[in-house]
This record gives sequence, structure tokens and C-alpha cells, in this order.
Amino acid sequence: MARWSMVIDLDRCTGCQACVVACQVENNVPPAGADQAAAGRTISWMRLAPFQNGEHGTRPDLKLVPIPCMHCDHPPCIKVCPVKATQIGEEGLVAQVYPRCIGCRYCTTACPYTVRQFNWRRPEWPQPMERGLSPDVSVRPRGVVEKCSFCHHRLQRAKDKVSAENRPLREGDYVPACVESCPAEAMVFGDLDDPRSNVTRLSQSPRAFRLLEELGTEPKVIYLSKGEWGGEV
Amino acid sequence: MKIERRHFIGMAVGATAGVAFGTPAARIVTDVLSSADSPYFPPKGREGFALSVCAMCPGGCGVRARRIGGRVVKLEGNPLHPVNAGRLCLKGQAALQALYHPDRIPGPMRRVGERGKIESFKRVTWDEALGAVGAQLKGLREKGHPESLAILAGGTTGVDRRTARRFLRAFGSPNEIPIDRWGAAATLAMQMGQGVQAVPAYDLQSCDYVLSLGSALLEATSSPVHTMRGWGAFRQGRTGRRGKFVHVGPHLSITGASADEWISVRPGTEGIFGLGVAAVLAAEGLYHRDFLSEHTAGFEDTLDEAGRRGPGMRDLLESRYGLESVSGATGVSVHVILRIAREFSAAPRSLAIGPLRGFLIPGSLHDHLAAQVLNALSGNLDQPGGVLVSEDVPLKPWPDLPSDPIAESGLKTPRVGETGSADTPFIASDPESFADAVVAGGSYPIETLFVIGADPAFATAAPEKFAAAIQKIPMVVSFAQLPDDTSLLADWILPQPHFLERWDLHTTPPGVPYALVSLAQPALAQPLHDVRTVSDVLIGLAHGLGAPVSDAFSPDGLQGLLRLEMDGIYQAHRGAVMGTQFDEAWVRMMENAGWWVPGYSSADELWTKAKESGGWWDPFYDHGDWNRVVRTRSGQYEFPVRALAAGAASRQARKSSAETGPLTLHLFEPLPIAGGSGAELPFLQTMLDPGLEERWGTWAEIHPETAAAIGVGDRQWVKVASSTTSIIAYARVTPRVVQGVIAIPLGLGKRGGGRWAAGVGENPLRLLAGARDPLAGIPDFDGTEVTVMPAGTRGTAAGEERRA
Amino acid sequence: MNARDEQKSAVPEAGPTHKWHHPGRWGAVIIGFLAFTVISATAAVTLQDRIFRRPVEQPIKFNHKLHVEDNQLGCSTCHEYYEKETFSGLPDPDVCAFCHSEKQGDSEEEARLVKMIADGEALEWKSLFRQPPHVFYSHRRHVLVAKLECKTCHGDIASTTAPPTRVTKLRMQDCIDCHHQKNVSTDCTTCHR
Amino acid sequence: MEKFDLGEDARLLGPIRKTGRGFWLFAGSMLAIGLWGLFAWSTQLRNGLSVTGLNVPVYWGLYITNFVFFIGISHAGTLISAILRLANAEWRRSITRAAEVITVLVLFFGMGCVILDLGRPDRVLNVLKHGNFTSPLLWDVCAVTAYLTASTIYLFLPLIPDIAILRDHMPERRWFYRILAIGWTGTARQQKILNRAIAGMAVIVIPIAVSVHTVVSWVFAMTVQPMWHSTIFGPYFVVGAIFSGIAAIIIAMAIIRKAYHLEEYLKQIHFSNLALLLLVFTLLWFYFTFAEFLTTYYGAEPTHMSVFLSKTEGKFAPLFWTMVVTCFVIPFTLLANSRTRNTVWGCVVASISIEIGMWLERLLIVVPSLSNPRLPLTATTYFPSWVEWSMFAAFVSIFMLLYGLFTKLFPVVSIWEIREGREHSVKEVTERVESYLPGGEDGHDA
Repeated sequence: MARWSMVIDLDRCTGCQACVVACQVENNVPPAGADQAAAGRTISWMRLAPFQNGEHGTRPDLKLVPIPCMHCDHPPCIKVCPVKATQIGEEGLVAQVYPRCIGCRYCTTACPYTVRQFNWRRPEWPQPMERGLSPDVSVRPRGVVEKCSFCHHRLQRAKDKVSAENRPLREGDYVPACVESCPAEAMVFGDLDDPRSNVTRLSQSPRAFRLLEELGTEPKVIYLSKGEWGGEV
Repeated sequence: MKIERRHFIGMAVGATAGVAFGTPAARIVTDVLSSADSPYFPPKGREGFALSVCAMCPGGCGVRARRIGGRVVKLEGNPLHPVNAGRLCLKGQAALQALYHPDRIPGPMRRVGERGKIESFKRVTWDEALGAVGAQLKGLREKGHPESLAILAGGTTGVDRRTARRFLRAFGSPNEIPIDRWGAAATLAMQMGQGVQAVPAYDLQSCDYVLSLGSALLEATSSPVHTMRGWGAFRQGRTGRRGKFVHVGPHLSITGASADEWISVRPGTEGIFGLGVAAVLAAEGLYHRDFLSEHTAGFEDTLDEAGRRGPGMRDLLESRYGLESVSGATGVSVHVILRIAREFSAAPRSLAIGPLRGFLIPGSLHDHLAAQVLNALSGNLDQPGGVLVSEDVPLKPWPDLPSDPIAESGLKTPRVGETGSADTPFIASDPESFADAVVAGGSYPIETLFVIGADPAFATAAPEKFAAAIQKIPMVVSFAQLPDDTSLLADWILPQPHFLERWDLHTTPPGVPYALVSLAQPALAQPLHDVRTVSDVLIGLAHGLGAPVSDAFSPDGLQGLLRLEMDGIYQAHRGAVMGTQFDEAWVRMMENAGWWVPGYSSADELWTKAKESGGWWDPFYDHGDWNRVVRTRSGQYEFPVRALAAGAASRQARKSSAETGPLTLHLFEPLPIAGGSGAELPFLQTMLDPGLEERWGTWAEIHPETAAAIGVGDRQWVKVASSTTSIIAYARVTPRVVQGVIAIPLGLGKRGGGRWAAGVGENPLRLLAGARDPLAGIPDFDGTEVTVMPAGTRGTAAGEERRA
Repeated sequence: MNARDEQKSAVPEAGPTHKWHHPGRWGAVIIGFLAFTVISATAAVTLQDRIFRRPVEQPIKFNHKLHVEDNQLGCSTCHEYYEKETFSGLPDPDVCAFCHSEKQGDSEEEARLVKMIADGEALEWKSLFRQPPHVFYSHRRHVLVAKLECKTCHGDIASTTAPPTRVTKLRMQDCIDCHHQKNVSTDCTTCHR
Repeated sequence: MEKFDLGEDARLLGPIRKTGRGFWLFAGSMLAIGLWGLFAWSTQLRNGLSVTGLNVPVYWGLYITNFVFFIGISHAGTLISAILRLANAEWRRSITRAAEVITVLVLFFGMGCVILDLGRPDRVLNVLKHGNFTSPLLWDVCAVTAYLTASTIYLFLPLIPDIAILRDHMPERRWFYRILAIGWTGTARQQKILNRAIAGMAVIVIPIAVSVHTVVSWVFAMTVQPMWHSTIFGPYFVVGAIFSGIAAIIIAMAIIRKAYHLEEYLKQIHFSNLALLLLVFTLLWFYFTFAEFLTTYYGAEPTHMSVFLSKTEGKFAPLFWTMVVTCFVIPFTLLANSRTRNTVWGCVVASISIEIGMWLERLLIVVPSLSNPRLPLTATTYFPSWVEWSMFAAFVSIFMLLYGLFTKLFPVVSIWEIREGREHSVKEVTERVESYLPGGEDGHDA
């Protein structure tokens, strides 16, 4: 069974945010208007977090870090959900079941990475913007929690494709939208249980680290960074 | 226990009431609660893909549109396209929002009321619109003044620009006013040094050390994805070699944040820093001797024909750019200058990049020249990892125009707003000088103006002046997708198709070295709105004008035109249709060995295969083809000693004034709204600056000490006033800028642009006082002096809420 | 407990005389009201599809049996995509016109169809099997990969002579049971996206 | 069922018999605020939680604060009264009912807050259908339901004899009282069963009450979030709950006493005794708060410190220091001093101050931890919207309205227990006290 994982090379990343938009477009995330943005209610499954070394007033050392759902092996969100609306799947993907979610937002508060998002209101696409919606992903109703799914609909699509072609799933068959779009090719996606995959190779790099590892969540998003910066997160 | 009849009756009464109450109540409650569910059901239908070219910026990325049941549901990069190799930046990803934008212009519109409001426009038919414009053009030619037509053009590398140029030639007007800022100064530098009119193409992926003199390399370069792919390879693409990037500038933009080191200099002194580094290289002998002697002229002192001794570059560097004086001017310590110079010379391949500041900001010629001097000293012109010059694209030229006395007389008149002089011989007309000339009355009046792929009433150094000029022109026709600032002031708006709704043929985007042609095909069978391309409109107008103008275009329409241009590619006998990396390597190898193995045997086959793959390209770049890349009189790269000597004076002057009183305005273009486009799309508005977490509004970055000195706090509204006008911005106190500078993003503050752009933020271009680069003659977007003061509260809703 | 108390207290006693002041009467009204509010509300919510929705009417009373069993047409003749796409597809008039541009038999329905085709009317077939919009079901995956027969989910529709008039709502439990039986994934993400 | 003479206690039926204009005015205004709340709620149902001030990352705000606060107050009644009953504290007799009603009513509002906070209240039954027992929220559902059931029974049992009194003495609504009296006639056997049942419930209720607020605290403490993930949260919350609960009883008593002129029944001594208890909890609260903050400060983990500092000197500092003043400084000053403690106003002022402080404490537990996420995030300051404030006001008003209605339907001071006290206590207490003293009969329990 695969264990899907993402590697983000911060040395390559330029902070362009292509991954952020790619995700929003792929996953039917409704755009936040000025008012919702001002109220702090934008939904983005992938965000760029500004890590700043150096205190205010001194020389800044800014690093923008793309943060998707970490798809932890021990996710703190799952045990707190009162209705089993979020579960970890056979292949290690932490999924959200929108039609079951009651919107209590316990998982959002329990997640140390703050990557879970809430639908504060009914999604709106002014005519004719709803024509651009993807048919592979549902449009979430108001009041439920959603989050990065590692584009698991693409996994289903890839599985359909390889079963039609009668071959096993190969590296590159299943790649989330953000990884596919990344202009600097800073993101790599693959199976961590496959010893020959790129992610496995990169995860053993001396540049590799994971966010908030000390919490024991075993995140499956692995960062690479050479800079001294990496140690201070 | 006894139950009596009256209990039954009572029960029945209660039951009736219960049913009468319960049923509707339950339905109301379920209705209210189900209102939470989304009313949108994604489409069902067959899946298909269409290849096109992204037109959100001039970058020319190949895109693959995923189509489900007649709707485009996702844009992805075309994996075979060499510019982006399946990757796509945030603007390309968001392009669907532009396609399905609710405020797109539905059809041709004619202004019937006051300027400046979309409500003043009335929907008309294409016949009516083209009839009126055609009659006007006919009148101009009948009067014998075809030069009264001007076309202001910007935008992509597509066919529309070529059609417009052709149309003007045939019509008989010299007034093609280009608005492309990107690389304006860089092109000049290339022209002065190498004699070629081209944007420098930097070979990032093969170099080891990059010194960026104020460039916005990762934000607003001509082809962002191409650059970022190069960046990825530069940083981590090669085992054991990690490129180092040093950013020099007064502002830590996203580019600076990705850099390994930020050298903060006083505004306008990036070039001085570069020359200071060059002086160290010259003094310590850390330059590429062989290269200098073979391919450059003017490093050592020269003797002109009369035998007079002229100072060389070495002399200039020694005399003017001593360590102490550079340190004093830039505010960078001597040690840092020395260290950077030594790092620069020690790296196997080091490259200096000039101030490619954005799509709208031309950057300074002086600083570009400085970068070029560094590249020449390190022998990195036209080398792998150096400065390349794009290969020509062998499109088939259109047939010669028939002779036409009216057109010939018109073409002989000078352009309106010609700014070139003896000192700045390369400069042609620009929108600012055009606007000046129109307002001033000029030598002859402009009767008709077409605005194509540009929004000069928003994105020029003097937007207000351009707005005034528009009012003086009897007929202004704006070609636009969304009602932009210029459209709102125009007389006619002719709606443009989105790039997913049209055919197009794009040539190599600026900054990409190899020759490339990408074919864009419509992803939608029918455009969403009643639109026509610029080319279709101009060809229609030409045909309406009758011979000889109509002879400029074949009657085959746009597709025929593209097909014809592609024939040139077939005849060129090189390159291949776009393919996988393996194909690329194969073509490169064979061409290197002098072979050409075509993947197609006829022009038709090339056309078909180009449609299937996305286009044609020639991956082979011929390094060291000196006849092509250096076309100066001497045949060598010429050190711009005179120009730099002249420029130095002005640089010093700016520095000294920046130290007192007013702050220096530093404009920058965040990638989401670079080039003045992007604010229209809600996704992009929400991610203007991930570092400061700014969104949906204009902010101003001020250094903590400067802020303290002028009494401004973080997250406070400030009034920024120049000699022309003032704007209100949201102050962010951050060490991301140097002292004495206020950095403001460019791209917001539109009057038009649809519901998400109109009225959001401010346009800092209004602050510019109309200064011009003394060396280049092009508008100077830097160095405007502004005063900044707290502004109390501010009116915008979003801002008010955030303040709370 | 309350109901029993109610009954107990409802035992007549020498109390007030006016009959509406009698405790038992009011108690009965209240109990009746509460009980029937709950019953009718539940009924309204759970059965509203049955009660409030009209039966489905198709443009033509299509005879599956005639086409499939008697004339040996494959499913893909009309449901063009059932092996290729996530959805199976309903036939366009063109598909019907392939045979029915002229009359083939003597049924009244066919005569109507021939006329509709001749008039260029659209055939608006109504889907009879419905899933909630958040469920992603792929016909292709089930037909091509899992090799399920149509009747596993659609019942014996191939041998009906007229279309059913009720919408069948497919329930998650049915999917889950089958997935368990066949030992295939019951991971939420398989169907919920 | 003979009608016995109530004697002077008949005045306890006064509020039930006679309703003045003042009450209707009060009820009307409370109802108006309640209806306003209904309007606010309908706005929220239509537009979702976007009408609140909640945002990313402050996913929980006023509603959850109120949930914790209300559940805390609910410890007023049942727990106090059960402890006093088990301890045979004679002075309890006139205050237990007033306290127990608070518990039962306020629990509904506590649960209501959670429903309010849900994004999809229509799916609340999923908790039963798909319950996940690893979630502390589900433990909470169980604990609160158990507490509500137990408290309701515990309220109802001692009410039965009084309802029978009403049935016998009130001409109006007799059918109503008849149903609720479930055939109470006051026989010795009935009385014996009742006393046993009450004593039994009192024992059961105490652990349930303690568990409820412990579980509420675990909702926070079971996550890894800074300044939530704390071992002392259980007892800390329970202490805080009893603290705010006692204060709530004092306020309720003062109002009842004033409104219904029950100075005879709710005497100064009741206030003073409760105030002593309150003083103990003031000190306990301070002890726990101090312990909690000191460990955080001493550990000085950066993520914890960012929350700590935002409370003590950051943007929550004004609220934090107000909390310290209202929860400790003011009540301690008033209650430690016997001169103020032995006045009604002294107790009431201290109690009001404590209620404000405890509400702030709940807010300061919920919001600052969420406002300081571990990874950098666009931070927007949370300020509750008009909808949230309206719902808060409506809940408080409807609670007061229902409380008022209760006093109009049932005696708020237990008549039979007062009578019982008069008839038996003096003898009983004498015997009990004698049994403590040396020289009594060995091995004989009082």
C-alpha cells in the first residue's frame, strides 16, 4: 500500500504562489471577496506562511513556506472529530467527509498547522463563473470543514487510467495540482513506501526536515532547505 | 385506568393542530437548513483538451485546457511546451476567472453618455461599430491625412501586434506607439553595447552566481515560468552545485526574499554598486583577459581617428568608482563590496542582471549598463550561463505592400511625440510623450486612436495626462475584454476574446533564447460573448477601406494568416514540433552535428502536428555566433564609457537629495498584479503579498526608523503626496525597505477592471511627476520625491474593517 | 413516566365543573398536539419525496425489453458512455433517429417518437437513479474494471416494458455492502470528494 | 388529601398567587430580547457563521466561551445543594431550590451554545449516528446529558411535596399541579421513599457534576495547543465552575429576596455562609491560576510564551488584568473583610464581579490560544459580531425569563423542607451535636 508524500524544496521555491491558485482552481475553492478577506476568512488549502528570522527593526530574513495539509501519520484532527467526518485512509491520506461534518470546528482548533478551513458562508460564484467548476470535486456547502486532500480525486483518476491500461501505478501518474503547477519545480510527490521513489530519496537528504516534528504528528510533507533558516522553524 | 370519549376528542383536536403545525414547520426548517447547500452542480460531459497559449502576460506559456461538456474547467501547462514544460504560474492558473469573469464586455459598445462610467455605454452591433469606425478611417484617407490614425499597442507576442503594424503601414500612419515597458531600458543597453535590439535572455540554469542589480527576477520578468524554471535548476538542479543569488536594492521584494543575500543600498544606487564591484574586478585584475581582448572594445584607453586619447572603462572605474566613494554613495560597507567582487570573480559562471523591474517599470539604463559591464568583465556574453540574444523566429513575412501614394505621404510624417534626440538616438515615441504632444496640439492632430492590449489611462507614468489626451481625440477605440480605465474614457469599446476563445500564433517571448512558435487554438467552440479579435477587426476594416489598403491582407481571415506565417517555419528547415525532453535532446544533438531531421514532411503536416503538440521550436542555441549577437560598428562589445560618465552625474544628484526631508518613492510590481493586470481576479487580489499578508488594497512599506521620524505607525493610513497629487495607503512598518524610502505596489487603483478591481487600492503612478531618465530619455518611474504623513481614518470598507 | 402520570391524573374526580376545565381534556390535547407534531414533521421530512414529488414522466414510454431482449441491442447503443466515462449518458434524438426516422412498428409511442424526431424536438430524458451530489460514482470503473452487470444497481430494468415512474435514490449502505462483499476499498475518499 | 394550614409559610405562595405589573414588564422585556435573539439566530441560519466575528484562526469565540461559562454556572445549584444536603447543613433549606433551578435551566443554554456554534446544526444527530468516542466532544455530550438528567430528577424530587401543596391550595392550574404531583399525599411511606431518593440522587449528582466540567476542560486540554494542553485543566475548570456557580446563587437569591420580599427566608446568614464558601474558592481560583501561569512562564516554551505574553502584556492584557481584578482582587477584598462579607450588598458586588471575571477567564482560555497559531498566519483580531452579542443577551434574558416563570409556577423556597426544618431540625441538630461531644454513647451513630 502506498504512503503518499510531498517534498517541497525551499531552495527552489520562489514564493510565487502558483500552487495556491492551482489548488483553488482544482478544488472549487470559492474566491473570497474583499470583505471576507478583511474579516480573515479566506479559504486556501495551500498557503504561503511568512517565516521571519530576526526581530522587528533589524535586518529581515524572510522565507515563504508553502503549507498544505501535512497528512500526518498521527493526525491530531482525527481523534477529536465527534462524528468521524475526518479519517485517515488506507494510503495515508487524511480525508474530510463533507456530508457528515457538523461544523463544530474542533479539528480546526486541534490542528497545530492551522491548515483546516471552514466554510463560513455558502460559496458564491457570480454568473457565469460557476462554469469553471471542476466536476471531479464537490462544491462544499456552507458550515463544513474542508482542507487539502492531496487531490485524492486525481488518485482515483490515475487508478482508473492504469487499470484501463492494465498496468501498475507508476511514479508521476498521480500528482496533486500544486505539484503539477510549480514553476520552479520545487515540489515532488510520490510514494514514501517505495524505496526507489523520488520522495524517498529526497526525504533522506541532509536538507530534509518536517514542520513541528516535535509534536509527534509524523507529517508526510517534507521540506528541504539548505539555509541556516531551516533549523529555526 | 379509564379512557373516556372526551379524551379522544381532545386528542383528536391536538392531533389536528399537531399535523397542521408540524408538517409545514418541518418543511420550512428543512428548507432553511438546506439553503446551506451549494446550488452549484459541476457539469457532466465528455472530457477533452485544447492547447493554447496563455495571454495573461507576455510570457507565452503553453497551456492545456481541460474541457468537460463544453466548459473549460481547468488550465494546466502544456507538458510539451518548452517555455513552461507543463508548469503554470498563478496568473495562468487564474486565467479561467478571466474567461468566466462576470463583468466581461458582452458585445461592441458605444459611448452615449458621460465618460468614465460603464453605464454610459450602449450595446451596438458589430456592423454598426465597424461601419462608424470604417467611415472615420475612410475620411482620414480621403482628406489625405492617414497619419492622424494612431495605434497604441502592448500585450503579447501574438498575431494582433503584427496585424496592427501591417494595418498602419498599409493605411499610411507612422504612429505605432508601443507601450511595452518590460525591458525598455534593457533593450537600450543591449543596443548601446552590442548593437542588437533585443531583450537580454539570461541563462540562469547554467550559472553559479547571480548579482541582481535591483531586478524583480522572480516577480515580473517577461516570462515568469521560464525564469522560475531556470531558477529551480540554478538552485538545486545540478548535483553539488547550488547557485548563489545576491540581491542589490532598496527593497526586499519576493525576489529578495528568495535570495541568499540582500544588499540594501540607497535608492537609485544599484548601478553604482555594480560599477563599484566592476572597479574592484578591474583593479585586482579579476576579469576575463582573453574575452576582453577578443570581444570587447573600450576597456583600456582609446585613440580616436584624430589620434586623440579617450578614457577607457578602466580609467572611468578607477577615477569615479573607488571603494570609498561607492561605499559612501550606496551605504554599503567597503568590506561587502570587496567580498561580493571576489565572490563574483571566483564563481565559475557569474552573471549580473540589470534592473528588470517589472512589466510596467522600465528600470534605469545606467544600472543595466553597469550590469553589462560586469558581464563583459567576467566574459559572460553569449556563453552558457550568460547573457544570450534570442534567436530569430523564421515566420514567413507577409507579401510586400502595393504602392500607395496616400500611405507613403502619411508614413513620411514624423511620429507624434517623437522623443529621440542626438543624445538618445534609439528612443522612439512612448505613450507619455504621445499624450504630451496630443494635449499640446503637436504638429498635426490625431483624429483616431486605437488602443490594443494596453490600458494607458491606468498604466503610464502620467495616467491623468493620458486621460486628458483621450478627450482631445475625436474617436478613441478601445479593444478590451473587461472595461478597463481607458475603455471607460473611450468612445467605442470593441470586446476582445479571451485567449481560450481564439486562434493565435505567438513568437518567442522576450527573455527566452531559442526560437519558438506556439499555436493557440480555441478551447470553446463558441466564444461566450459577441467578440472579435483585433486581427479580425483590422482585416475587416482594411477590406472595408478597399484597395489598396485591402490588399494588405488576404481574404482568408485570421486562420489563413496564421497558416501562411507557419509556412516560413517549414521553409526554414530547422527545429522540430514541440515534444518530450527526449525529442529535445535528440534535435539538439542532431543540429549540433549539422543535421536536421524533420518530424514532418510538408507544411500541412507541420501545421497539423503543431496543433497537436502546441507549436514548433528550435532547441539549438548557437553560442558564440558573434556576427549575430554583436552588431556594433567595431564588431565588438563596446564599453559604454561616455554614457556612464554622463549618467554618473545624475545618479549622484539623486542620492544627495534623497537624504533630506522627503522620501523616495520606490514602485514594485507584485507578481499577482504585475503588468497592471490581475487585480480583476479575486484569487489574485487575495494574495498580493504573502510576506506582509497584504491583500485587497494598496500598502506602503516604510523602514521603522523612517516611520518613527515622520510619526507613522504600523497599520496606519498615510497620505503620500508628490508634487502632482496624493494617494492614501496603508502603512506597513518593516525593515524590508531601506531608510528614506517608501515602497508602494503597482497594479491597483483602477477605475475600471470589473467589480473586483474597480476602486480597490490606489494607483501610485499618479504620483510620478513626469521625470525622464536623463540618459535614456524614457520615463523615469523611480526617484519621485514624496512626503508622507498620517492620514487618520480612511474610507474604504475593507480598510475600515481591518482597522477595527 | 409522564404519559402514565397523565393517565393517572386523568381519572375523574369531584373537581371543577366546566368541562374544558377538566384536566384530562387539556392533557389529551397537549399530548395529541405534541405527538402529532413530531409524527407529521418526521413524516414530512423523511417521506417528502414520496408525498410531495410527482412521478417521473419520460418524453417517451421507452420499452427496454423490446430493445434489449427482443432486438438484442447493447446498452451502449443508447447509453453511449457507460463503459467510457463516469456517467452513462442518455440518448440524443439522433440516436433514436438512427432507426426511428421512419416507423418500425405500430405502437402509438413510436409514432409519437417519429413525429418528435421529424419536428426536431429535444428528448428530455429524466434520470431515474439518483445519488447525492457529493458522491462521485464512475460507471466506467464499475463496468470496465469491476465488471459489474447493469442490473446489480439498476435492477432488472432491461426487461421492463415501460420506464419506472419513481426515482430510485441510491443509498450509501448499498454501496458499502457491495464493497464489503467484494472486498474493495471502503475508504471515504473513494466516493466522497 | 386534607388541606392543612400553611401558616406563615403561605407567603411563599405569594408570588404564585399574585403577579404584579412589575413581573409582566420584566417578562415582556426579557421576551423582547429573546425575540431579538431569535431574529439574530435566523440571520445566522440563513447566512452561516459568516455573520459572527469568527475567523481563521480564531475558530471558536463567544459561543464556546458562553458554553463553558454556562456549564460552569450550572455547578451552582445541584452540586452546592447536594453537598450541603449530604453535609446536613441546616441553613441550606431555603436556598437549595433556587440553586437547583439555575442548574437545570442553564444547562439547556450551555448545550444551546454548542448548537449555535455548529456550522451545520441540522446534522447534530450525526453525533448519535456516527459518534466517535475518541472525541472529547462526545464525552461532553454524554456528561452534559447525564448531568441534565440527574439534575432534573434532583430538582423534581424535592418539588413533589410542594406541588402537592399547590394542588391543594391553588384554585388555578389545578390540573397542572395534579399531573405533576404524581399522587403525592404525604404519607410516611411516601416521605420515606422521597427522602431516600433525594439522598441517593445527591450522592449520584456530585461525581457527575465534577465529571461534567472536567470533561469540558478536556475539550481543550486534549489538544496539543499551547496553554490548552495542561494537566490541571480538569480541577481548574471545576473550581472555576463552582466559583462562578456560587456567585450566581448569591445574585439570584438577592434578586428573589428583594423582588418577593423574602427577607424572612433568605437571611443575612445565608449570604454570609455562601460568601465564606466563595472566599475559599476565590483563593482556590487564584491558586490554580497562579500555578497554571507560573509553570508556563517558567517552562518558557516559545509557542506557549507567545500565548502567555499575548495575555499578560499583549493585546489581551486589558482583559487579562481585568479578570485578575474582578476574580481575585475585588472579591477577596470584600469577602475577607467580615464587615463587607456580612452585608448583602458586599456579597452581591463580589458575586457580580466574579461573574464578569469568570466570563473573561473563559474568553481568555478560548481566544488567545487560537489567536497565536504555531505557524505564521494572517492574523485578524477577533471581535464578536452583533449576532453573537445578541445571542448572548438573548440566552441570558430567556434564562431569566424562565427563572422568573418558575418562581411564578412553583415556590422558589422549598415549603416542605422549611416546615420539616421547623418541625425536626432543632431536635435532630441537638442530637447530632451531642453525638460529636465527648461522653456520648459510643458506637451509636447520629
